[in-house]
Amino acid sequence: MSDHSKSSPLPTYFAVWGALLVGTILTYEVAKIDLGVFNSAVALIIATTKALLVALFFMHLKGASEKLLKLVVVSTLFFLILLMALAMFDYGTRWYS
Amino acid sequence: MAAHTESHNPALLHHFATEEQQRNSASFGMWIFLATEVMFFGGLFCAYLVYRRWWFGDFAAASKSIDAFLGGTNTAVLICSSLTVVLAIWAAQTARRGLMILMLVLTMLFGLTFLGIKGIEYKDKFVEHHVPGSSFSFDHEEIPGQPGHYANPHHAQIFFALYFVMTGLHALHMIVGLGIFTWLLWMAWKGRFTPEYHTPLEIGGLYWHFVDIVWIYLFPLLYLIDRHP
Amino acid sequence: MFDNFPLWPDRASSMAGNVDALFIFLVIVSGLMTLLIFTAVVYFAARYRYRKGVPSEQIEGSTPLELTWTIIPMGVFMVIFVWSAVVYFKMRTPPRDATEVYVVAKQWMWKLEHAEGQREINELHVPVGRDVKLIMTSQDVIHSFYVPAFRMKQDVLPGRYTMAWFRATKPGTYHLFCAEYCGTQHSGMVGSIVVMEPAQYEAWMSGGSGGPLSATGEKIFAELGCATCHRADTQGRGPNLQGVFGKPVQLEDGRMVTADENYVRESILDPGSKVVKGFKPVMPTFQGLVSEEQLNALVAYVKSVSQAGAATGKNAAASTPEGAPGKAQGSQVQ
Amino acid sequence: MATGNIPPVEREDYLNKHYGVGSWLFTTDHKRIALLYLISITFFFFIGGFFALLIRLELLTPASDLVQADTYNKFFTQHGMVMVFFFLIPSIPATLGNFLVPMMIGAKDLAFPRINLLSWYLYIIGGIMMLHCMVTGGVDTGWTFYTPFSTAFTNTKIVEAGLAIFVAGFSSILTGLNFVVTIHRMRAPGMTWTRLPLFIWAHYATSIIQILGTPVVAITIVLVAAERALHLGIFDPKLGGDPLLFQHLFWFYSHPAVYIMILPSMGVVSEIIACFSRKRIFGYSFVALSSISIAVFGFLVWAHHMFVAGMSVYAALIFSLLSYSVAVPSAVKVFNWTATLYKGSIHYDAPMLYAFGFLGLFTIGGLTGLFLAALGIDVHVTDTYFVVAHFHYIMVGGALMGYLGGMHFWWPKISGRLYPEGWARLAALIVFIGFNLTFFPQFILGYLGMPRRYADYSHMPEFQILNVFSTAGATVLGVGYLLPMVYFLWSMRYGKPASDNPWNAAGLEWQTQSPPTTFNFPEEPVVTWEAYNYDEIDKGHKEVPQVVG
Repeated sequence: MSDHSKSSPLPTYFAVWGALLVGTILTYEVAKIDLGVFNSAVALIIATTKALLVALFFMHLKGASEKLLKLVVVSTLFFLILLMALAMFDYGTRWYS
Repeated sequence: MAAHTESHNPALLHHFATEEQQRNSASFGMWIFLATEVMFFGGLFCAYLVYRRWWFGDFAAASKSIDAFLGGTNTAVLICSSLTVVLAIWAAQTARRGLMILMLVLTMLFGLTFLGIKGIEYKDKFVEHHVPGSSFSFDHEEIPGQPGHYANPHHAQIFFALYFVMTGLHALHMIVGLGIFTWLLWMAWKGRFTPEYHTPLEIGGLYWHFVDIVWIYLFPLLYLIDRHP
Repeated sequence: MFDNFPLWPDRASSMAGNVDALFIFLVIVSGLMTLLIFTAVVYFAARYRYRKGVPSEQIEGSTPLELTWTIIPMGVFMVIFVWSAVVYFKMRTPPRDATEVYVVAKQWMWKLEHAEGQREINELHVPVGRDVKLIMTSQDVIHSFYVPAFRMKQDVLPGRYTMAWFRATKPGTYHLFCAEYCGTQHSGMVGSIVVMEPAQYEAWMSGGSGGPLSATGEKIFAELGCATCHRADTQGRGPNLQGVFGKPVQLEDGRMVTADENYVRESILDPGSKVVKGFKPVMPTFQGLVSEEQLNALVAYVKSVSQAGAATGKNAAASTPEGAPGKAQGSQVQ
Repeated sequence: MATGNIPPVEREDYLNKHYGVGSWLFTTDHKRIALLYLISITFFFFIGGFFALLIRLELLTPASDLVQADTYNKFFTQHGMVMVFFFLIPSIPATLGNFLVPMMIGAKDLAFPRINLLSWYLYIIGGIMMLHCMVTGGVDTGWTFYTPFSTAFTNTKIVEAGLAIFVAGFSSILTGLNFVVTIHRMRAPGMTWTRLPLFIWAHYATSIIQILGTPVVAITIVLVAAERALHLGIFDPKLGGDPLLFQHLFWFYSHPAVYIMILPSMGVVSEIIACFSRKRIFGYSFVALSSISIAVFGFLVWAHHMFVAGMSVYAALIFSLLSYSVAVPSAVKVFNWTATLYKGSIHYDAPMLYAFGFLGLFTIGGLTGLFLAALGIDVHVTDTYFVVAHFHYIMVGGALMGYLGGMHFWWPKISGRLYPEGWARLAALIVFIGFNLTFFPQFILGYLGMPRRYADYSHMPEFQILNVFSTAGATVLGVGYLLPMVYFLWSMRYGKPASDNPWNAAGLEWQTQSPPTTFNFPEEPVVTWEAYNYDEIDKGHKEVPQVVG
């Protein structure tokens, strides 16, 4: 946990905060440029980066002493992606039959 | 950590052996709860994904009718509130009670700002008859990038239904979060939090950050489907 | 016709034998598995029952044994999977030249219409030995077209077509059930399939009808003014429908779709969603303006102009002014 | 083999420490909450059973002569909803699990005792809403809520029933959350993961499903309610929605929910078989691991409920293939239990009889699952009585057998009394015979083609004889279920006092007094042995187990 570390976490916090704000402006501006299918991809990549920043630094997932919390996060995302991927597999192939 | 500190701290519940066990249990419990929350929103994201793929043009048109600037502002507001939350915890760890209270108040103010902006957005949608139901109307709205091609109002209604359910559920989480932070503020005011014991602050913070993360995804998915001119 | 106490269902379609063979295989496999487990349990339970002074012998386990009873069932399962998938694909692939019957399900009856025009309710007459393809949709909730003697079942959904097919092999009368719970009289949504000898069937067919379904469709096509835009040349505002059915179509946004029953249906009800490349999204929706039966007739008509080539295409176009039907929506300015 | 040593004097335990209604309604003791659950789920079991009996009575004759079709439709809907959401899902986890999980790992309580109490209250609120809904009109959609029937056509109380299930769902989530945190954080010193009883592994796996699956069905119910109120179109094909999306979301939870019901039973059976064969479980780690893999693979197979629903054939193919992946660990468990019997010293006490019953019925239920996973056969038998028979073999034959076995096994610990062994064995036999008589004919009915949810089969009178068998069996089964309730209640007052460890069993829960004290153990236990060390127990113990005839 972060409270064990000697150095102040404040610089990290403010850096993450800045990065998140930049990410927000970036995603807003990029949406105005026509990138075709890549618009969605870019938006999701930025969102995921922001989410990771919040989880790793604000929620202290990075400093968590055990792997357990990371396991919880990873397995939850696994099941979430499973729900979407298998459902989308049906929708993606439905009209070929 | 075999340091037996029981009976020293009144906050240590009797069925836990050590404070560390209690703190780890609480934060682990919160993470598990957040896993549940992920799947709770996950069902909605799945529905969103299916229909966005089916009715992309209609979704883009509907998405364009929402004020993305308000949504973007709200994203920034939530990010700031996440910062104040970590600062509040840091203040508790370093025994700065005044700063902690200030940060908690700021967090709540940001939260209220978010809800206020959300209210403006909802009001706009209400005035424009974009609220699903009998008065819904979305006629002659062009699909972005396809001049002369109008969105199907039925499909747009599905977008707005998902928009309202997703942002509504998110707003509900914000309101619950504000309730939790009111309680945290009261505890902080009473001086219950010390550098050794501030578990409620930490798990309340986890919840708040999670709500922030949900919004980080909702913003591009709902507001920015196809914004280019 | 029905015995009082049957233990095996009638086997009256070309598919029934396939399903039964697989079923019997599975019964044997699982029977052996059950026998193995039951014998072992009973034998161990009797042989190693508690006796005073005879302690149990500790055995921690055995990885080779664990692997054996993981891998062997896995192998057996794969055999079942492949076999059953083959049967399933046969069930789901209607033969090309099958006779078509349009099915409309509603709470709580089956409405069936032969391509030749005969209409029936809760009863379907088919000849022995001919492939019959069912093109099914529902007017309200989900139903399911189930004929146990044919080992055939397919859910019937509102808003789209689902397909099924069979080839009857034995004359007789067989149950038709609705197998998906659909409301109060779900159990009353039953009917029969009458399988007849071809000669008998011809006699039954000649009993008169209002002409083939495609002719009805052609009439509706004219009445609705579709021919104004969908002309038999390249000058129309809409695509020429001749030769389109069953072919791939490129859409405005670059996607390719096959012009099957569902595509034709969607193009009538929601024309804006999949516009053909090179055309403008000007067609009005016919949602709520045509009944399911009329839709079926239109689909049958579009099919017929594709099969017959250009011959039937030139009908009296321009009989109605353009854009007669459509959504009369007063555009709301915001 | 129960050894009935009379405890010395009246000792303090969790039952007699406090008195009065308040001491129960505001308790945070996991054992008292388990008993609150026990009473409430028993109540709902008999309500669900009452509907089952009415269903069987109606089907005695082909015509719908006992009740009208709309009433019958409410019967099977409410039977399903009550049994699934208010009995089977909470059954073992909320009663035996609540009681035993902390004791088996040497903890004083669950990690969050107040959340545990909250989850009981949520269950009760949901239950009262369900009762209110049934009394004031009921629901007729089937427990599956299929759209668009549920959203646009039926006039019955969908929203209220949905809300009841939503609330009960959160009770289930909180139970799962509590278990996972408890198992991770509250284990006694020395209680390593490889020393955990298989009951704990099974509950851990169950909790994963409760945590990750339940919220999806909860949000689906919210969407159904919203759709019903506002006609949003999300599941309505007329407005551009897809009714199959509902089925995807619904089965994403509701298929794994079957494993919520069966996994705890598997845990119970592992405990019983080890104890009454006086042996370590054969292949402990494989049995433990198979619980986890059932939970994980259970999430991959949901759409095998939709092979004829209009799904893509390729998706059907994938889901069929994946369905077999969950059959493998189930088979592994059965083989390992069987192997455990080998060279054991087997006692035929009532719990063991239930475990045998479980083995038999679960084997049949599991193997008929293969038929349903096989695409070509599923087309014919889905939505028929074949499916009904199959899932009753799993959920009643499997889950309920395990539950009853567990109740018998731990009853001396829970109540401090012994039940009458002879009656218990008789009840096990009656349940087994009654069950098979009820549900085996339904396999044949299903293959013959009788669709499920039919109030009236007067068009196909040839199905009557098998239906008569089934109804006759249901009567026997009903008696079989009433018996244990009667003698358990009887034993609370007149039963012989139980010793602390009447079965000479190995679990930590047996190392404390019967009934236990509020915090379970006089001092925190330290574990130095593997689970199921029956060899050491039987060697070291002075008293040789005796068979009580």
